[in-house]
Amino acid sequence: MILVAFIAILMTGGIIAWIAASWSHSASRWISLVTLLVDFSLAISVWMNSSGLEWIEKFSVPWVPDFGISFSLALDGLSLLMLVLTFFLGIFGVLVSWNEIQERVGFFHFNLLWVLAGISGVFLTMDLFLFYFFWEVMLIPMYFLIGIWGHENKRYAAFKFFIFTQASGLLMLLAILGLYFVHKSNSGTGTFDYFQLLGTQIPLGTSRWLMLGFLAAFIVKLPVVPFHTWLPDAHSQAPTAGSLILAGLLLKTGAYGLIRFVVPLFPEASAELAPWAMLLGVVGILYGASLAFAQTDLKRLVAYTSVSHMGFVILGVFAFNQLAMQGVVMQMITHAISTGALFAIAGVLYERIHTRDILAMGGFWGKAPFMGVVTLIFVMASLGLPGLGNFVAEFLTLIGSWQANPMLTIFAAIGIVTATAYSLRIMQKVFLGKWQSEKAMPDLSLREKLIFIPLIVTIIWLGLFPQTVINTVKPMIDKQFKIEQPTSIQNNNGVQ
Amino acid sequence: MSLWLIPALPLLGAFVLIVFGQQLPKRLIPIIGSGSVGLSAALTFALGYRFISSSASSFHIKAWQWMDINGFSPAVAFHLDALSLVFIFVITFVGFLIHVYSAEFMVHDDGYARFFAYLNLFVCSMLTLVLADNFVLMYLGWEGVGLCSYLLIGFWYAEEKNGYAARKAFIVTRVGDISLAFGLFMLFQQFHTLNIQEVAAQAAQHWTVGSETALIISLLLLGGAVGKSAQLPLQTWLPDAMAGPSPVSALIHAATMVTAGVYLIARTHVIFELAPDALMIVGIIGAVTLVLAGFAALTQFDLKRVLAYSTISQIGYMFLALGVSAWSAAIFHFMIHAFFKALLFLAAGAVIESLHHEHDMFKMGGLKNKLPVVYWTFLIGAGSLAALPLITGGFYSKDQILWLSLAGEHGHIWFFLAALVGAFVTSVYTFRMMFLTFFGKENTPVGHVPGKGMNIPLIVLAILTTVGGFIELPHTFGHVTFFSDFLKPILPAVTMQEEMESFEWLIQLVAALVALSGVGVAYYFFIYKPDQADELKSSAADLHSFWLSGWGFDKLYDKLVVQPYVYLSNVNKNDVIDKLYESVVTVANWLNRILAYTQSGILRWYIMGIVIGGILLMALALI
Amino acid sequence: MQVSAEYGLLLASVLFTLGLIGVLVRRNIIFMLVCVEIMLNAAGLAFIVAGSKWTQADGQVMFIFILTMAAAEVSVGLALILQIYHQLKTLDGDAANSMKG
Amino acid sequence: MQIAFYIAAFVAVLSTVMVITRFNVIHALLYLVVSFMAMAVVFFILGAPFAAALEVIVYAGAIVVLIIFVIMMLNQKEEAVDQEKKWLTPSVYIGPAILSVLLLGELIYIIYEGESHTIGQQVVDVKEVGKTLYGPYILAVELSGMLLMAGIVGAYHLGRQKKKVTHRFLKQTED
Amino acid sequence: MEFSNINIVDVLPGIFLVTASVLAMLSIAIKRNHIFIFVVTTTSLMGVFLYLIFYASNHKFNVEPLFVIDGFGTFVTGLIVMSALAVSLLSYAYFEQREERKEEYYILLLLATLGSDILVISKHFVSFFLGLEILSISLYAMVAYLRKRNKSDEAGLKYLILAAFSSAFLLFGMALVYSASGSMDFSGIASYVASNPTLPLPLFAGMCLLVVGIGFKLGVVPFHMWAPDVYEGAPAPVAAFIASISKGGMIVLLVRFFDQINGFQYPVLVLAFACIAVASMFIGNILAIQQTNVKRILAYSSIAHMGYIFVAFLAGGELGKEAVSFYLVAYFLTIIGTFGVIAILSDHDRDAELLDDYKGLFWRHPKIAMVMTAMLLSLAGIPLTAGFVGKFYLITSGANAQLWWLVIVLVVSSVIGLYYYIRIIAMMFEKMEGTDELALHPRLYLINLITLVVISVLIIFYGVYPQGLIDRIRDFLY
Repeated sequence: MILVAFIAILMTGGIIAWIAASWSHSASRWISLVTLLVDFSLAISVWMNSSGLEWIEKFSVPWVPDFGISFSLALDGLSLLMLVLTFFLGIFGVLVSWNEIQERVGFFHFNLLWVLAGISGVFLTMDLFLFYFFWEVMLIPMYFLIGIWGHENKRYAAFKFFIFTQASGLLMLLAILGLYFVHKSNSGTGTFDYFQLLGTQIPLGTSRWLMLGFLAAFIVKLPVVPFHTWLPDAHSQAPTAGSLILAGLLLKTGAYGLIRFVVPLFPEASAELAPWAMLLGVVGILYGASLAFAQTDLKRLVAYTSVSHMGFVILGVFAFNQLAMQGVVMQMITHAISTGALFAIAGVLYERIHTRDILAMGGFWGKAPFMGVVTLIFVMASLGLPGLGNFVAEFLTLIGSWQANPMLTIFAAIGIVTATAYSLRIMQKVFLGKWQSEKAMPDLSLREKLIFIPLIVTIIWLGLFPQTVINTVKPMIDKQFKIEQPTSIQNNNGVQ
Repeated sequence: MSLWLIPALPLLGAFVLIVFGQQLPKRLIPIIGSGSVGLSAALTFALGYRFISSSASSFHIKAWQWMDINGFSPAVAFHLDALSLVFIFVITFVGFLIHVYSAEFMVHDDGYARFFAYLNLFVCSMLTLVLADNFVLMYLGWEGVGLCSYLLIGFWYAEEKNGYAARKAFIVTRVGDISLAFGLFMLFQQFHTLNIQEVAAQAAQHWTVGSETALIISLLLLGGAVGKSAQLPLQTWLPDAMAGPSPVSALIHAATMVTAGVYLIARTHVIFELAPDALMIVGIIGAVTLVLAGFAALTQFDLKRVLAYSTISQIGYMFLALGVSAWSAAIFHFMIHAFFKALLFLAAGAVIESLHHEHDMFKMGGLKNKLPVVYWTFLIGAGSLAALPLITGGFYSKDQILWLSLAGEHGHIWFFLAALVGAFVTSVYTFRMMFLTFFGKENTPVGHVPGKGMNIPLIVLAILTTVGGFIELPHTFGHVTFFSDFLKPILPAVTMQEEMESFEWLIQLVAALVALSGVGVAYYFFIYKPDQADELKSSAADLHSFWLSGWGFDKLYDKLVVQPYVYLSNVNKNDVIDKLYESVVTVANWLNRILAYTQSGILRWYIMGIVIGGILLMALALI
Repeated sequence: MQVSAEYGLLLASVLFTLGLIGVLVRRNIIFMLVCVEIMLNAAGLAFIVAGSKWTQADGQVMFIFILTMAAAEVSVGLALILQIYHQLKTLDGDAANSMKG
Repeated sequence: MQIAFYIAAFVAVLSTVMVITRFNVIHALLYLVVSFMAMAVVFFILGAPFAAALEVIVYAGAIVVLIIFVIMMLNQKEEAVDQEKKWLTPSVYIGPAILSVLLLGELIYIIYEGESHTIGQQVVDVKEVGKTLYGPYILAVELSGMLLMAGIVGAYHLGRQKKKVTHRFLKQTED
Repeated sequence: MEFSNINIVDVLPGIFLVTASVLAMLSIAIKRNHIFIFVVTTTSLMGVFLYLIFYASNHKFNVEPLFVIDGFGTFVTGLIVMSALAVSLLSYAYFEQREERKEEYYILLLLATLGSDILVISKHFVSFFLGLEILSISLYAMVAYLRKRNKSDEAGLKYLILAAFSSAFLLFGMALVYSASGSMDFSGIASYVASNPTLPLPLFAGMCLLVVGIGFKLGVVPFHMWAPDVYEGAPAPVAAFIASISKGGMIVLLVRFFDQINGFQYPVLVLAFACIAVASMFIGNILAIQQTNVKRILAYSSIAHMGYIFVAFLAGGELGKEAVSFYLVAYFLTIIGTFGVIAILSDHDRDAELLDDYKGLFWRHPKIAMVMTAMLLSLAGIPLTAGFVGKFYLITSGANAQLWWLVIVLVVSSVIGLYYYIRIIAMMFEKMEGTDELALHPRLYLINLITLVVISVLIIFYGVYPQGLIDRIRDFLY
């Protein structure tokens, strides 16, 4: 039941916040904050009490029994981590919008909470139909977040976001149906239940197509070059909370889908695809970095860094080993935090100087050193400095993918150098250099500090003590690699 | 065991300074900054004493398990042995002196607390680097020092070019870093561990000499080393790194960080010895670097750039030593170099400070009397750098390398010749710098005169520079082997080519003569007949500017890598792939316009549509 | 009286096509309406032919319904034409094209 | 009697061609009457006397008269004929004609593909039609009543003269 | 007269509608009263619906020779009647504020509903034809109902000429089929077809001409061109009627006819329908993308939606029928709701049909904007709405029948479709200051708003809990 509660609390919170706004704007804000805090603490308490079992919680009631659709939720380590992340970032989503959003506050918080509810649903559901359902449900509020409270080019961005994700989502729906029918013809019963579909025997040819359907949705969401072009627009045009959630959570649903569905459901087909997928990952890493380097819009820049960083995810997922997979999970979490924080910085700057153009910035360190330090830390996180969480993620991914494909790993690692280039460019253009403007540039306020300090603590904690996270997902990853590790990694200790 | 405190104390200092830096009274900042490093230094002494007096070959402490995934289990654990002890001694002690110096040097700067915070963070990272018991933690330190170097080079952030230099330093060293990372990946693939000791043990066990894997791995590690240590071909960042404050140059870009590569190779010498080809490449890189950097130093007019090239050149010596398996000689030269180069940088800092931030040597001169302490200490440092015979530490350390480059097992006459040429050039540019700065007539009035806080570190370093040399004396000259004995458990002694034994004195004599003749040449051109220098310069203007630009490497990389990358990025700023999708939209709109044309609003046209539909359907029936 | 059924249907087809041509080429709305009537009539003929072919009354019954429908349609159509003529002052079918795209 | 069929058919086709090519509406309508008459003959020949009668009464009678009434109401003048001349140019009718010929070709081909059948031997007389109509198709007759009702109501509403009615809520907004 | 073989109760819905329309006409003769006639209309529609719910038997039987009463038909009849009720609820306010005689409209509405109902239950060409014509002739007048508007007349004229023209095709086709098979009864044709190994050419050609007529009514490519003009010119409630009810009957008839003659075994026939489906989906959606008139957008959208339904229709089988039924419910609700929004926003001079009329709607009338958003999302097939479940049903049935290419076309074209639905939504959420008053009287406004809210609640309810409706459909179908 607690799994339902996670989603239900968010949804009811959203509705109450909407209603409350007609009474007072700050009531709406407080309600959302409290809602998220409640969910967050619930999730933490589940985490604390979780045993080392693969499935921590399960819940299932029939929904459309005629089709074998059930409202089925389950929680394992991966879902748990993602869930905690969702609520954690959700809190900051509310906090960063505290002053930014002054219009239709209630509707804003409604959308915010419903996006989060959709995302939680995606992370929790174990019914493929329901998964698709939540997959789409999270789009609409996100569309509104971008389309209503976004920046100057919001309509275009919202359109693009919506159409890209919908188009790919529909392909996934086709694949889900294909899988349903394959299973039905194999076993006689039609079901969308993940656990029952898991072992379906699919002819390789069919399997390839079905996997591509799933893959389409996930790599667009992730995004993988060349399906990324919705992302810079959506990220740069969204309000701060929107960017935070897009970068921090929505992209992760793609990664989550890859881990949860593509690889376990289509082991052979994905093994076959692996080199190409990894290649796409590498292309993404380098291409994203190169584009990030050229941008002058701060949010756009950060958006392209996401493209680059998410390349590591697909690289790691298709490396098929535990190290890489752990790296991917770490990457999902740490990227969420570091990029989320960078978007929050961009938002904070926008509130002060009303521009996102980094050429119009410079020398802010002198006025706002605290902000400078914060930015520095997250810039460093984004370039993968050891000691911060992203390093653990990237290092694990690379060390894992090296064992699968050293050549591609070399190119992937070049991405680290290019990451350095664009990351330092942020620092240089915004905080270093000469102070250009006469405008006042107040340092972070208490509320803003409340946003950034926990994020900093988390990113450092993840960098130094990643074992907590590793242990949480370990049962799930162990299970996966026992089932379908296509070719065992050669444990080559021998002399060459 | 308080081993973990050694890196932890500076970290604590850094933390305090970052978080509370703004609020702290100015007086307290240097106390926290220097104090934490000072405590570390004191601890190092105590620990060193215990280490030497105990019979243990290493101290080990594990703070916590960092990660543990299916055999990949790096811990945050420190490992102290003779090699790391030498390093942490230099780091904490020289670091402490530089902190003390900085307390006065930086006192008027706005970012006083920030400066100390960075320095402390650097010391912590460097200590982690050398104390790490596994490669992953070492990599943490490795990148940490890179970060601090970046932050400190760009310390005066308002200047655009400082920022540029800082980024260049970070990015160029990162190129080396990923090579190192590849090395680690391969090591892990081979041995399923990244613990340094275990790797060494397994390598010795599993690989034969000349093993291809060993070669690849050692070359990858070397890649990391040349990046950090500013060796060919990744040396270009170091001269620019002089944009940072002088203490930074002293600490990071002379004494400690840039020698991380030396440390890495020494640390993994087991692997390198299994790959003789790699060793030879190390030697060649060292030899070529030291000559090239020497000539580049010869033409610089920025005081600190001379020192920067000289640093590159001196590290070249260390690499040369590593390349001929003269491990302890390399470490010995590292230590002595740390002393005198730190000294030179600090002194140069004092000079520049007193001349209102004037960097151009040709605008200096006649400072001998104005800044006596600086003059004398600088002289001692310069002597050491030029390896003036007998009285300087530099002589003993460099002489050893010269000798072993010829007589060592892997020695070669070309190595020796390169080293000899390098020694001569070193001597020339060192005294060119000396003469231009302190002799001749006063070109710029002296402003600020350094106080006690700056003088004392200079003096201490001067003493160390001189005394330090005497802990390791050649066979022919006292034969003290205190240092190499100390390192022997870790770093094996060099095997000599036997037929060379008898030539040692001859070589030393040659070296001494070369050093002295270099001084002589410098005297001739810069004191005796300065016109000749100008003539020479103008007669070979192209060569001069070529050397001045550091053999054109910057330009080359700029043209080859940087500009194409920036160009391509900017060309593709709006993402060509996006255009692809836009063209889909265009096609859709185009189709829409065509189809909209059919919706003409004219009734008969619509009827025609129905008729055509009917005809087509009937046609289908006929098929 | 013996006629081949094909000839009957052929006549219906020819009339149908003539009506079709009429609808397509005439711009006068009244002509269009008339031509549609011709087509309907042709269809009715086809029904009659088919009815006689099977010697059933159904063909004629259908013809009667077609007749009914044609009458109703013409009446509504003419009323509409009157309206249009009041507004556009023309019977040009092509002139009624204010909606397009 | 086959000859009678051919003659009637010929007349029907010819007069229909005249209908669609006349510039003057009234002329066209007169040809239409001829066409309908010829059709009635055809019906008769085919053994459907009742249908033939209805054809004459309803089509040639009622419907054509209705149209003529409307034309009279519209008061078409000579210009209308000129207008028609202008409208009916080759460029206008070539395309549709080709299309129609295509369709006709298809139809002819299809009709000749079907098996041959001789018809018209047996007359389906009024009685039989009546029995069928008021037997199985009684509900259809009811429905045709509804059809006519729809036509009447529609024609009544559309053909009514305009009368401006101002709504009570809208009185204030209008001047 | 022989009524002996007809059980009055079986055709009661039709009789009910007939009675109501006659009653309405008589009441006009006595005294024109909008409210009265409105009440008569709504109560009779409600009565039919209640009758269907409580007394309609689920087993299949025939009313020879014209009608067939079965679950599928009964279900869609119920749907049609309910939709007519919704349309008439929306019409009241719409016509109340216009300077026309309103009363005849309800007669026509009832008759058109009757026509559609006849189509649903017919199994014979005669009833098919009569149902179609009752529907069409009522619609001619309904489309042109607002005589003051040029557009309305123009639309009426276009619709009339084209509908009559396509009826001629339909009739000629029927005649060919009749002449080939000797029967106008579907079952008779089916037995003739079954007795022939291959489809005789004249019969097949007749069917093609039949399809022209059917295709015209459904507004599928290439018989679709009238749709945008007529939707644009017709009053909003009438457009809703055309988009939903007039198509529903035809779809059921098509399904029934095709089922009966077992058209699935003729690849050419299937190919013909597949081509029509693909063309409708693509062309319908592409035509809409740059359109700025909301009514025209909806016309194009309905072309595409008919294409979608064809996928389930071609899939056939029980699943196909279920999918068609479900989709019809979702689509009817949605399209009526959408036109309801247009109606509510229209003033007495013109309908709120331009995209600009929707600019900033969210800031002016948040409630209406939310309703419209729900409708558009449902049209686009986004989850949480009935449109999504409907589309899912269609895709499922298509996938089940291995019609992968059609299904893929459906998916791809509905992505194109997304664009223009989203465009309207985006328009509504565009920032705009100030609020303006609705042209409607508050009380009238309330009726419409309640109707719309009920419709949107239903849309969302069926989107979240489709099982109830699915069960209902299955109850009726089997």
